Amino acid sequence: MTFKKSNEAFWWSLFSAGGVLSAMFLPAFVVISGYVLPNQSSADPGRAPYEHIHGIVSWWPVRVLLFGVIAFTFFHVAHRIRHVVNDLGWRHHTAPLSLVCYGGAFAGAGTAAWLLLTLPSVAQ
Amino acid sequence: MADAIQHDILIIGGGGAGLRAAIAVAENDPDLSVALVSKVYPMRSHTVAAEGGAAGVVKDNDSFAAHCSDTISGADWLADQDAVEVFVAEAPGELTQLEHWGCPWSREPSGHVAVRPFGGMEQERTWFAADKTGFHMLHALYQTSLKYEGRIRFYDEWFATKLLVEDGRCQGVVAIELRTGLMHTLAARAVIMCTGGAGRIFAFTTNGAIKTGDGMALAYRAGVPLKDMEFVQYHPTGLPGTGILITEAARSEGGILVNKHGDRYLKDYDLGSPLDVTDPRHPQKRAMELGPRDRLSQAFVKEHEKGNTIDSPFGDVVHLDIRHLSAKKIRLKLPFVRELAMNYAGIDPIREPIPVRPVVHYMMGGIHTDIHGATPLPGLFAAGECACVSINGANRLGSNSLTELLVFGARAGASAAAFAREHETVHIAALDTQADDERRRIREEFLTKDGGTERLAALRSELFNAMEQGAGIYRTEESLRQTYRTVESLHERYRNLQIDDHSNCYNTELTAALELRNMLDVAEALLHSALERKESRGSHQRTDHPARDDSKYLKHTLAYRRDDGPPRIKYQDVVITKWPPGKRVYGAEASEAATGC
Amino acid sequence: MKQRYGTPLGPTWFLGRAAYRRFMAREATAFAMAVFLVYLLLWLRSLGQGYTAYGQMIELAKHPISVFVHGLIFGAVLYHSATWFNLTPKIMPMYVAEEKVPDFWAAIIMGYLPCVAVTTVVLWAVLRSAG
Amino acid sequence: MPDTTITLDVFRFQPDGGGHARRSTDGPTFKAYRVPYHEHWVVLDALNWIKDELDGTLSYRWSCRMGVCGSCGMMVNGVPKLTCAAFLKDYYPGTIRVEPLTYFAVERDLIVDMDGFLGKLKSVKPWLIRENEKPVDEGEYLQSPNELASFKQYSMCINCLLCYAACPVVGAEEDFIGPAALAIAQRYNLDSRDQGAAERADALSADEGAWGCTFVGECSEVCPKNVDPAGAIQRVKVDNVKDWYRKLLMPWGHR
Repeated sequence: MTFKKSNEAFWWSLFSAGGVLSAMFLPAFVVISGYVLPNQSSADPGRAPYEHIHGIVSWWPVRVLLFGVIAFTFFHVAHRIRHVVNDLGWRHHTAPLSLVCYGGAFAGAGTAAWLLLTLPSVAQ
Repeated sequence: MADAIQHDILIIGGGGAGLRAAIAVAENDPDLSVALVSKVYPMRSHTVAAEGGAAGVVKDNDSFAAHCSDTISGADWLADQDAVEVFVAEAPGELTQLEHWGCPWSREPSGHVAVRPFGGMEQERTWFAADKTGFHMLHALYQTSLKYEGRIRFYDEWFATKLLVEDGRCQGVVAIELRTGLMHTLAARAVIMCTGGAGRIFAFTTNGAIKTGDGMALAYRAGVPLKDMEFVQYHPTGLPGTGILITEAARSEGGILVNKHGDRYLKDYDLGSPLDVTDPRHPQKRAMELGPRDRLSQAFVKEHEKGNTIDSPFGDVVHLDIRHLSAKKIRLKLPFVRELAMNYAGIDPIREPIPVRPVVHYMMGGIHTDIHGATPLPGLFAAGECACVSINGANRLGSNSLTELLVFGARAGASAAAFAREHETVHIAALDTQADDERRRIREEFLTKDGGTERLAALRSELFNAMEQGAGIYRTEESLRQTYRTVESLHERYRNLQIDDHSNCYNTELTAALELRNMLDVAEALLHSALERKESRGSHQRTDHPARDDSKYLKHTLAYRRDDGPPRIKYQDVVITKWPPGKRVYGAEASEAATGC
Repeated sequence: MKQRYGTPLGPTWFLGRAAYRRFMAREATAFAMAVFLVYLLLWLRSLGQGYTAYGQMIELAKHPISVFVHGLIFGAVLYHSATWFNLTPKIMPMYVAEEKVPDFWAAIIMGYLPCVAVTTVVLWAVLRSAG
Repeated sequence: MPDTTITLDVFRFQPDGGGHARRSTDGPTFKAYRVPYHEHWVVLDALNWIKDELDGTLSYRWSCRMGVCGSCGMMVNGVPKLTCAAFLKDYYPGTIRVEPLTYFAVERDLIVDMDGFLGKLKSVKPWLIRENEKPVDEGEYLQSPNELASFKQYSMCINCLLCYAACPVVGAEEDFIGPAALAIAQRYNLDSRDQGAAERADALSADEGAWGCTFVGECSEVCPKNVDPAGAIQRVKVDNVKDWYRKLLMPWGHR
């Protein structure tokens, strides 16, 4: 048998990193965005909750962390979706599929980077 | 009809011996082409089921002389001592070679190979890979053999039906390619038989379905004598019902045998006196549970006669108790024992004793060869259980057989290669003519035949039961004669056999029919050899001749097939070099010697 | 050519065995996570746009559909975390003093406990002074 | 026949029709056999009883009947099993459906074509590779019990192919090297005596190698010897990733 070289190692490494980060962080994130923040805001209609959350997110270590989680999770998601579509029968001419999946992940990661970089810091 | 296939060396059988022989040729004579013909894929061969280990002197406190003397006394002095010396001397190298080929031998903390004691052995010298030694050896050999692409050609699932002899030399075989049903002529300058034993002629055996004595029967029908066939080893610890082997390693790690009173009954059979299981000197070597297999199996029968065995749905049993070993040790050293006991006896040996009874395990006898693996038929060589060199004599010691297939597999490979270099001509046309006859015979006797009335399974089970009844652990003139008459009549009825399957692709009923013929031939040689040996020695116990008789029977039996009537029996002297025949001593005196130093 | 037996052909091949269905469910969590990532980006954008935009975003999050979708996503994310932690010891076996830690414990030590810790810290940070 | 019986629904197929013409593209046919029920019987015992007593034309492979030769793997009620270890009592009183291993070409009845597997096994070079062979008379290569333990599990594979019949990737991609062969490759890669990882890398790091695996994990579930091929394959992936980055960062390096 002869074998072709594969670059799957690269994509898989991003997938794995995203898998770990998302498994660790997303449960908390989903609870916060779906339950904590909406309920906080209704309890206190003032600016306090906004400023509090803004303060946390705009702290540079948090920006970096958020970027990591979001970017790698994008690649995790892209890799899995690519394989699911594969498994559902799309097994030939897979280049466009990969392009869409990983392209989307790059776009998502890029958007996250831009949003986090341009997020104004809290005025001291 | 397919064209004849030609190679330099033809190996029949892809188990440990066959693979070792193939690699020996491929490594040393890369110009020779090797064909490995096996009726199953090589890794299915029954070497895979060997559990306990492979003996080879490797530790400082051990010596070649000790291994020789254990083997020879274990054999009840029926082993050829020159062969034993060669075997013992080459054993460590072969086992190390296997280590270099990746066999995962169990290790000591120092990183050296670990050894365990074994029955009838004075020192720890049994190399092991947990309790799946044969499995690991076979897969290491098979996977290593894949390296020699182009030199070793595999004919997997080809079933040899006849040896082709021309010009006084064995020059090939006829073999059925099971996938297509085509019967091919395979021609070669030399042929090596490595087809394993024939335990399947008995009802209750540790042997797999494939062990039907094919190679022995092929050689026997080609005029080659079968040697010492009366010696059949019963392993003392098989699971009732299935006959699945519980390895001797269970005892060498400290397991004990007890009867229904909880008594370690072996003490009553000249096997020494028991030490408490907490005693650091337990298990004692060459004593009690670590006595030789023939004596332990015989002790079971005596206990049974005394009414001391335990009733079970599948015949009487005694208990093999390993509960006092720690759960950790059982998991580490005897995982397969536990797996087998849990699956097939429904008990966890960490908490309950294992029910066991003696079970047919190994054929000491086989195709007559010299220490080079050569048979009396030029061009035909043999190694492994199908051969009788002989190093096992009247009783093989546990863990000598795995080593034997390495040592003599390699030797047979080298001898066959040397023979092939000296005999270059192969008479293809004449072989093809012979093969045509064989093809016609098989078609007429089985595939196109109609109107036979005998069913394969019925004949086979009659053979099983007759052998069990008449040629078991204890035999008499009468029991052997009775069984011999049954086998004769089965031979007769076999002519009237009718098989259902007339197709070509994987006609497993046809192979089973051909195997039955092989088993009947082997049984015939076995029974007649046993009838003629009017003494008791090792595994051959005649209640009508209970003593060993060196004056008449310190000889190998050679059974030659005759077309009409029973085989002609001849005898050949045993080779004695340094160990004159003596009394087999186990237990008391042996342990005295051990504590003395 | 010889025909192979039982080859999965259609896109519903995985429905046949429970193990295959579990596998597909695990892989499909990616779709839920994709939706959440997009939502997260929108949320980040609103945060950057200031108090008003953020307030609108939060109002949106209170909508029952959003609550429902968050519930689905939460289930998918938990399933992803659990399967991921359970499989981690197979990828990176854990050893303590050269003894292999059983997979069950390795999953707890390498997966579940850190996850609980992370969740606690993040929630604490967010809830700290908001009340 | 004893009072209690159990029915086996057995897949039948003969390429040469046993004399009757039949194309290999014909759908499978099943034949029901009533077999005496014994608690201690395994499916293989029942098949042997059928072959001996009812129908000599039924073909299948078997030998050791103690779960170590690896011959008798079949689908039992849709799950890959060693039939010598599948007890009738676990199915009684229901009917037992016996089929050849899925994702393999069927030769006849319950016998499948193994040649593809053997080619795959050979492609990963499943033997110990050394830069310099040590002469036998210099003794063994040292290996500590822990070094042994690190690969021992993966050396337990009996080549029964149950894992292939459990793997949907095998079903979809005929060239996928598959669980057993990859686990055996990893067994050698992890062996402290072996120096052949680089030689095996081509096969292992190809799309047909470890990267074909999507970690369904069913191979490890059905493995009768607890080899855990799924785990082995993921570890091949990790090693492969390390290699990939090493080559990226240190292209001048040897490996």
